[in-house]
Amino acid sequence: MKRVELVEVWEEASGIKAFRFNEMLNFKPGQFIMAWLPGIGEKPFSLADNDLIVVKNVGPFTSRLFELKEGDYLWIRGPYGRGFEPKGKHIALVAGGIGIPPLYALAKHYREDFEKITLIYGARSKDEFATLDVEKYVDEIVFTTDDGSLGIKGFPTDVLAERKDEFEQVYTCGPEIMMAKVLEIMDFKNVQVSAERYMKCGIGVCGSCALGKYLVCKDGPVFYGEELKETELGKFKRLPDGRITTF
Amino acid sequence: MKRVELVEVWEEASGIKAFRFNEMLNFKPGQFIMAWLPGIGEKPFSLADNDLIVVKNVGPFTSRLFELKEGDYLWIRGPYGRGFEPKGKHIALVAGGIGIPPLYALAKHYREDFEKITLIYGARSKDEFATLDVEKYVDEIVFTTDDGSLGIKGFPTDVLAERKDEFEQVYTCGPEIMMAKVLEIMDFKNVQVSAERYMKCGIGVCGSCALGKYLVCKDGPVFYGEELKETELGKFKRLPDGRITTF
Amino acid sequence: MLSVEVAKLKLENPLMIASGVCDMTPDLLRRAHEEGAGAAVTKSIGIKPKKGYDNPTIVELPYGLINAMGLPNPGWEAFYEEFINEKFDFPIIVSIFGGDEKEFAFLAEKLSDVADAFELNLSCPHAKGYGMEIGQNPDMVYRVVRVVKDVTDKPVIAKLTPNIDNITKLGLAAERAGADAVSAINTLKAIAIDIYAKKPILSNKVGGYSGQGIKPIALRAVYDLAKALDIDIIGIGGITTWQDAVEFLMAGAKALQIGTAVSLRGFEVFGEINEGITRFLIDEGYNDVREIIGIALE
Amino acid sequence: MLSVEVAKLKLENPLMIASGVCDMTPDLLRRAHEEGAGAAVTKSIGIKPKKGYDNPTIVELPYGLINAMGLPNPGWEAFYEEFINEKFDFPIIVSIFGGDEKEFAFLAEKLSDVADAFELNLSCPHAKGYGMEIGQNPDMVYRVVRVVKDVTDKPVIAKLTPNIDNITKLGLAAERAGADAVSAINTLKAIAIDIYAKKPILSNKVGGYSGQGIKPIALRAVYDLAKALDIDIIGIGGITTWQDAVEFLMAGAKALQIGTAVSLRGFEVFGEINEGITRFLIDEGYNDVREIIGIALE
Repeated sequence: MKRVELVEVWEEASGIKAFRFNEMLNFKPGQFIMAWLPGIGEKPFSLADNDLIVVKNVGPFTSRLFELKEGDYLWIRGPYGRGFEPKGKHIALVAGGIGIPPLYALAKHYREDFEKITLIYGARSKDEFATLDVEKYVDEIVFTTDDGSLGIKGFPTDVLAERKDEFEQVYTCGPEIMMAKVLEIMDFKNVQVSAERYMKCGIGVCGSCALGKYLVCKDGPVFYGEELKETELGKFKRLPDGRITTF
Repeated sequence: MKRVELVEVWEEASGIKAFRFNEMLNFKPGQFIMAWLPGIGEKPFSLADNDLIVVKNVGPFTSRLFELKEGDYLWIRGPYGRGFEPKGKHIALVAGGIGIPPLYALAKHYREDFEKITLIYGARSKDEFATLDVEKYVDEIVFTTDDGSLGIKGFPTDVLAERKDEFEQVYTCGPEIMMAKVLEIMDFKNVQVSAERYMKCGIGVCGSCALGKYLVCKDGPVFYGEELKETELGKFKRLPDGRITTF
Repeated sequence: MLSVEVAKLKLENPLMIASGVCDMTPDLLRRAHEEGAGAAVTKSIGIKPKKGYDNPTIVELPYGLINAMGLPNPGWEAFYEEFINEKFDFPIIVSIFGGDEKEFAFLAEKLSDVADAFELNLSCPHAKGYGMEIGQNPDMVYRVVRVVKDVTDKPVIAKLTPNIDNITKLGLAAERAGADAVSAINTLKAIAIDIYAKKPILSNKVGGYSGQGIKPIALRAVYDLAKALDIDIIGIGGITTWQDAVEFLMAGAKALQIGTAVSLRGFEVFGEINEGITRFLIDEGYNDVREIIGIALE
Repeated sequence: MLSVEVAKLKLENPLMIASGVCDMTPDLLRRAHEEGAGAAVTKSIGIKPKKGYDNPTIVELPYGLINAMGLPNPGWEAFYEEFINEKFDFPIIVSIFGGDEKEFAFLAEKLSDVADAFELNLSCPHAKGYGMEIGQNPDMVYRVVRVVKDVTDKPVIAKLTPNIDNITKLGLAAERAGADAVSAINTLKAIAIDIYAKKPILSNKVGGYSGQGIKPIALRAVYDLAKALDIDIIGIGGITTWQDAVEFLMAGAKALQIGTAVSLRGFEVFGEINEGITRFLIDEGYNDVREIIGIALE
């Protein structure tokens, strides 16, 4: 557990803030940290950069996080987990909503490994895109919105379904239903998925984040499509108490 | 605690055996190891070489050790403590009885650091000299015996007293009375002494081996003459229970 | 060479995955077995679903972990429904916990069809015990084991706490009550404070300490128990390397549970430890792991 | 900035050298003080000279030590004779041990002239306790503290064992009996086996575990005691770095004893920890170490 100071905090999109801290972590895109606010709680966040998390306000913890200003402290541990592996020349990043941070990190840190990066990024409406400076690291951006307020009206998977043959590898992060759709479109091949499950320890002890025979915190969060074929991804997940629940 | 196998065992002198084991320790001449015989006991021994101890049979532990043959096991930990520091060009090694092993190690391992090494080595009689192949590493050997059966009849300190101006540094190990005499002759200057005290832990916990404000196991066993000026060396020592006793 | 029989269960090897570690689902239990565990202990199951404590629930130390998960579990019904449809080709030991002997008996009765054996997690606070745990009271240990033995034919393992003056009195109570084995040790009472937050790190403030740092204490518990008891002993506590495993076997453990090391070294730890034990046995001239069990007690 | 008053003793800083560690002689106690200890606790003194157990008396672990020294000490008479002629410019806390309350009272009376305070080492087997230690029985703790308080005006510190279900009951017993402070924790029951010798390493077979590995347990003991007691608490157990020291202070310890770390890091450890605490206090905006004592208890 390490205390870090917030050196930059800004609103990146509606209900989405970015927090930059004074510690350059040695990380692999796709890896996450656990962030602790003493007295409040501790949650996992994908790293968007060595020193950056991008957070959507979704509950009590993030509400308190959103109150923090530059100069305030955050406690972190990590980075943890398995990150993305750069593969393919022309690749697609398929992001849904707040699934963007690890894909941003991938584009920025592995830019040189690819010939062409196409970002397909969907959100509900135009003010919900946390694009940061992603345009510097990708060659093409296709926005989709549920309400048609920006880009194509529809889902990122609509775009992927149409253009899938262009891409040698697809990297995806976002709502599980979307990622399941990506896997279906790609027939589980040439896909790397950043999965999410309820996470307690973050280090492979408690097993809360079970996904098939894997632990999201240790074996993931990034999985190859093939690994997920036999798992419940897109079908069910577990509550914090371990009971099965559907989406 | 590491198990080692004895690869060579030989009688080096009357009542003195040498034990070579199958592990080359990284050591500094003057350092010691703790040797354990399960069910019997554990005692400290100065290293004569990376893989060698030379032992005088003085009690129950060494009696059992003397029964061991090549192929038998010994358990060791260490090396521990502060070793000798090579200083001076013409040096004297003043050895009394079973004080020879660390001085042998010094001659062998620091040969190149010195221009001339004079070994002054005393024992009770001629069959008690554990010389090993020390003649290869020293330039001059002066033997003394209590009974005159070899070399000069008398003590090594008699020789030192006469020739002390020849030596830029004197290294000594042997009976405490002899080492106290060496310190007196040299006025505590230019002397390195390998001291001995009753030792339990060997690693600076129990304090059994107190010598002045020092611990023989950690601050020593090698001390500079000056450090010993204020201590009880040659005056008294402590029993295993901590009570003071004279020599 | 490695097969053992412990608490009437036949195991391919002496290793088990410990309760509460990567054992939330049938798939994870199977993975532990595939990677080399001879048996698996499930997460501790109680009467009602329980989501456990809020995060932070874990503190990483250089030589172990402190956790306060709060016994998250789906409750016996959901657990039963999920496990009754599963087949396993290795023993499944179901860990159960309750607030008194009646709850333990209830759970053992309901879950006997999905359990090859039960491990009793006695770490719950004792309702009438002023903050004491059930497992810290030899009489309660006796009563819980007794009632569970009465309602099930499955072997019963009592998991003992080290937070006690003398663990053998707990072991003797379990033995008198008819336990088939004891497992020792559960975690040690511990805490960690963040000096910059100036607060305990865990949301529950205090927690249980596991991992390498508790190994010498766990080994002592096993050694003392093995001297005092006739029933089988399952060693737990900081077993990380094959050398650790051999130490526990020599101290009298017939089987071993691995927990924290799975987090540190991955599921591969089971295979590595089994390999190490096998190599050791061969090098030292033994034909069977049972030859070294308790050898250091003489 | 670092001075504290604990058990009615005024200390330049909160650090003490723990009993049994490099404290055989007046010269060693002085060296600990020169290197930065605010006070020194002597080796534990008993009725008769005692040479202790045969070697091996210590096992080195990656995260601590297991020792079974067997309370070597010169006996009260030789100790008195040596110490009555010595002058110290820092508090000397004389550790005493006995087999029953009468021995403790005898020792405290005889040694009052050479002690600025007494620490009661309650780790001896209790004569009537079937292998239990005096310190594991709250009634015995009460009686020993009581009789010692009766015969001496010097402050009395009861050193508590962690080998108990709940250390606060020992602390409360000591407090009720009039102890000026408790120190916690003594070592934990442990063992180490050499897998090639197939035997326990220590000549006494079992021993007491100290060092970094026990820090989370010791910190918990201090935290629990600080919540329950009004008298001063002296923290002991694996304190190795200044961060450890700060954790113990925040958990409610008014002073700290350093033992195993002296072996690991040399006598310099006292100066390093004092420096670290000072730097921390300045960086975090405190003026006095007392401001952080118990701050994590809220």
